[in-house]
Amino acid sequence: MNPASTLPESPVLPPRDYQVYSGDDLATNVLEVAMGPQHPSTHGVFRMDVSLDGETVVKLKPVFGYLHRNHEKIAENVTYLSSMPYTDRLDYFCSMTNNWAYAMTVEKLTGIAVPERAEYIRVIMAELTRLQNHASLVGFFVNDLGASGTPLLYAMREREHILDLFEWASGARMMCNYFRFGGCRNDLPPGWLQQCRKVVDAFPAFMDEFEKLLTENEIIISRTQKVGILPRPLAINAGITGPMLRASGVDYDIRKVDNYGIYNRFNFRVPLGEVGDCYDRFMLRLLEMHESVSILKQALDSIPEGPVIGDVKARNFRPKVGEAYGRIEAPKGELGFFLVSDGSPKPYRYRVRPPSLINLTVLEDMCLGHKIADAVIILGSVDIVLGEVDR
Amino acid sequence: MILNTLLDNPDQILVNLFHQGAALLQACPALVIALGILLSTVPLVAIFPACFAITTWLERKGLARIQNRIGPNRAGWFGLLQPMADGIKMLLKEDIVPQTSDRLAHFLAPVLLLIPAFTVLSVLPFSRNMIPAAADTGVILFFALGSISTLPVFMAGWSSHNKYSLLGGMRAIAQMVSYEIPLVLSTVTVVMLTGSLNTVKIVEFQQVTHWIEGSNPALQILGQVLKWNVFTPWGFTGFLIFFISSLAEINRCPFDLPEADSEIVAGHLTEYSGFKYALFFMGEYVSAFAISGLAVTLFLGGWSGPNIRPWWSEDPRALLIPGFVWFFLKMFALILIMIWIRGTLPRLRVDHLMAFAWKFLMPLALINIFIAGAYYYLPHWIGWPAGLIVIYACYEGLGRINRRHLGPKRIYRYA
Amino acid sequence: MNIAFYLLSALAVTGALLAIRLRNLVHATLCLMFFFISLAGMYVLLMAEFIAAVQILVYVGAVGILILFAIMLTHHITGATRERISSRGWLWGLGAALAVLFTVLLPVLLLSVLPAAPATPDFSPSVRNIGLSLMDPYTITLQVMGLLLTAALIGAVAVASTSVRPQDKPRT
Amino acid sequence: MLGKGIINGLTVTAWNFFGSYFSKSRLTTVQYPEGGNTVTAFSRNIPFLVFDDANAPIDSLRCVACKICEKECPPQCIYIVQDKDANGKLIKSPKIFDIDISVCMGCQICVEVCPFESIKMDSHFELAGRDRFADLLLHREQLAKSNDYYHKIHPAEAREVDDRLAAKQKKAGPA
Repeated sequence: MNPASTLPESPVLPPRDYQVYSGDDLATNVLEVAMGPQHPSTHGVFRMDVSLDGETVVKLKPVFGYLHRNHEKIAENVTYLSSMPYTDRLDYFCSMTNNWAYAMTVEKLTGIAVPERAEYIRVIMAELTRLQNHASLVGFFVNDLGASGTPLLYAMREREHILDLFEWASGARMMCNYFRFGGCRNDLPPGWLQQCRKVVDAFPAFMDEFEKLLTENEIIISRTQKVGILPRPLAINAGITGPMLRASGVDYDIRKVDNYGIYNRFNFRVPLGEVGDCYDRFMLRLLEMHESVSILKQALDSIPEGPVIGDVKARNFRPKVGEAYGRIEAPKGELGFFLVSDGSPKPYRYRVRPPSLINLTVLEDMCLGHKIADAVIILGSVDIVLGEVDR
Repeated sequence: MILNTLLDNPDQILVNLFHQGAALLQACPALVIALGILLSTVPLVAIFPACFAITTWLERKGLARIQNRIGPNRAGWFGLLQPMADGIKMLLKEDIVPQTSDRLAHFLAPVLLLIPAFTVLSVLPFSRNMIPAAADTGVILFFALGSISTLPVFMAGWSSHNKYSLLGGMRAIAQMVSYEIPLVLSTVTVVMLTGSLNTVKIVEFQQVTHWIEGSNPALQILGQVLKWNVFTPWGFTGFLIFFISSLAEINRCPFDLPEADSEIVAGHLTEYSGFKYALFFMGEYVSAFAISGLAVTLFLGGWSGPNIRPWWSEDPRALLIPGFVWFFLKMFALILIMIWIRGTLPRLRVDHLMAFAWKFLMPLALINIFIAGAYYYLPHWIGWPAGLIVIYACYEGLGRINRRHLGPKRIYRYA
Repeated sequence: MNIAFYLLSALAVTGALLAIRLRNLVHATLCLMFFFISLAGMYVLLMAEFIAAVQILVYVGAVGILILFAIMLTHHITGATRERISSRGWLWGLGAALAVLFTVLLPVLLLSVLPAAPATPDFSPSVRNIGLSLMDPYTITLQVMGLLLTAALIGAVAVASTSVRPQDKPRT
Repeated sequence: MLGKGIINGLTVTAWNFFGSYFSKSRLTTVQYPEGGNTVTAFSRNIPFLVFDDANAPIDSLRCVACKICEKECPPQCIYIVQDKDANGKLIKSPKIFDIDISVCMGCQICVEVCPFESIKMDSHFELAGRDRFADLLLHREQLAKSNDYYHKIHPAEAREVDDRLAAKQKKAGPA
């Protein structure tokens, strides 16, 4: 099914050459504002050099790199296993999906088999991560709109339940470091599945309350609809992935395209937006949370017993020479790992494809012509985490 | 002898005490005038900062409970000493004045904000014959002094020579000037029907005096409550427009654009720290009290509340509970609603703010004036329903006109 | 009562003088508004509360703020910079002012016959009377003033809106 | 109705306001110093060295100073110096075993790669110290904790480790 043709063409934006009107009498000069690394709503150390004509954004240059920790070079001097804890620090909101992407790439490189129960655990952990990431993202997004933290704290309250589950299973709330090549580090403790079932059953009640608070709110509607429109051709050419791409109407979800792990055993739907503005991206994440809850319910029903990890040597683990690229549908988009191994216990090349960074490249196209208040919420709707952007 | 006159009508205790005091100082009239002035200004300057302290505690606890947190509970019992802790902290904080800033304007801004905030309180009738300045042009004086508060906000924004505060200052000017029109227009209806600008007369207009002085206690209570302006169609819309515009006048959410903390750091308050920031904070809260006090006077019947006559006194106008109790109760109810709204609604964008004021609130207020006029001449049983229908029609019509660009409700397909 | 009058007039005069002499335009405007407020104080002394309130509302609330708004938002004219018109000729200015005072103002003041006692104060100044008089003898002037003000308003909007070219309009 | 969304939102916040007084599921704040134990069975913070009999802690350390964990540790925060006996021959126990807990990120890699089950993760998290360098560099004495302490914090895991050690002991014993 050709995604581009079926949907109505979203409005194409006029060319980007927005000049300041310097007519004869009322020329206003452009105000250069650096919404700098130290700013309440840039989701971490990220700077936007905005030049304003009055309140309207005329030019916007994103500047990042403040959180660059040289993750890929370090990974080249450390064994495969030792760089697993560092993947938690990539996108510190969803450490489980980062671990899964890295573990999957190494399994692709070495061909290790993953037992059945471990696959189910991976799907459960990934969908739980997607729930808490989307919930806290919508909370931060509405917080940028100005609601003084109320939706954010409702989302954080639900996120706490999920983080407690992570801590119970992997030992740490955010830096889980739970997956290993060929499965998980340890089996789920007894009683974990019943508690997880309770949390998943309680989630729809929270979401109805959340949607009742936010979706029909006239102020949110008037502030986010038709704001930061990302046209479909621009989204495809700029390599945008994840909820941002689907909000513009392109049907591309790696869980359906690659069918990695055991996603083909669960039936779930992929929501699509029409116009691709902030409101669509905001609604997309709420709808995806519903889908994740249905996946979790199916996975929790059919998780088998059995071993959790194959027989993999922890020390001097030497994969054969070769390269592999593994990718998964992380909550922010397509998170990929590219590994080149020269047979030694240390990878020759270790590359991460960060979805937030690539989704950030179109920020200026979306913000031109809008007010400064819109630039803030467009950045919020892109959902960036600086750990992943700067690596 | 003094005791039974005091007890004769309990709600006038403070007023009678003042008269007794004045009688003692009969010797030289200057002292009596001095006592009069003192008694009308000192309570204002004492009570309202205390209310400010209580409200900061209420706001933090209320917002916390809305967000399922506990709120401050470490400073004192249930966190009640938190406002004092904040005050001391503000005093100890270093007062940084940016070097390139315009010193005089930077210093004057908080002072100029407090002057209108406190002088405006002199016009509000706190209880029967307990009004600091019984001005015949009460309401106009209120708006005249209230409009001065636009200046210090912009002075703060401009004088700190900081891009964010300049943006905040400009937004403040645009917002305050354009929300004054609906504010004044919504009071026109009340003034028109009361026939006077004097706030005391406005409150008396909302009381059915012959019922109050009658014998039947039920009628007494009804007499004090039933005739509030808010229970008439034009009064209810007037109250809504007044309340929404007052939210904009004092920069409270959802109109807190001048100090929008997610966009322009702290707006015009970015370069303020220490006690000047606390003064700005107090100025904002006291003007919130003042404007909700006026809302209570105009629409919620000022100091009249369900009150019974003490059985032991034969003076028909005596009431048991003093008027100012009702006045402060209603005022704090409005403040709680403001806190509730602050916990829920996001912020408006600048051009929506303008469009909302000029294209929605002002036409609605104008139509409201016509309806109030018609209500005055039509008998009540026609005026009431007709007014409601017309206002609801205009409300929906204006709403639809203003939201044409948004398009239909979004439906999402699943691939 | 006249202590208040002397105090207010002293404030008014200093406000006006400072408004002229001050180097920084913003401070000058503040002193001008200070002058307006002291004028409103004098109206209160004359028992004309309505005019005092309107004076504050119109002059301080609107005119003053618009002047300040204009000064603050155009660049390099806040007077903080060096170039000021400080010609030596202020002596001549003073001389001209005194000349006008003695030749024109003083004779008029001294010779004109003022009514000894103030007019009989039967006319108690109240808003109601102002409203009624506005309605019956002066209705037409009220309507004309309304028309004039609306014309001015529309003119201002017309001037301001032409500065934004249609294609520069933001996309929303 | 125009204001329907806003009114819905207000009812939700009002519902939460009153809910936080009655229903336990809404008010989830844990007043840390007073009450609420936030540690679960598996939580891991900083490693510790296990010793078997309590009256001679340092000698009965399971650690043989093989330095595998020092090599494998991602942030390189472990420092080991092997002990020597009277006449200078290396013996199988660490003279110095330092962990710089300001660098350690609690990733548990050292526990997995240790072949002798001698280093385990502790769930004790109040580690604040006055001096940034001295207090946060734990030496062998501060790191050593008894096996029954291990049984106390991670009971299931400790039993598993003991069974494995017993099995290895039996297999190595008769041979």
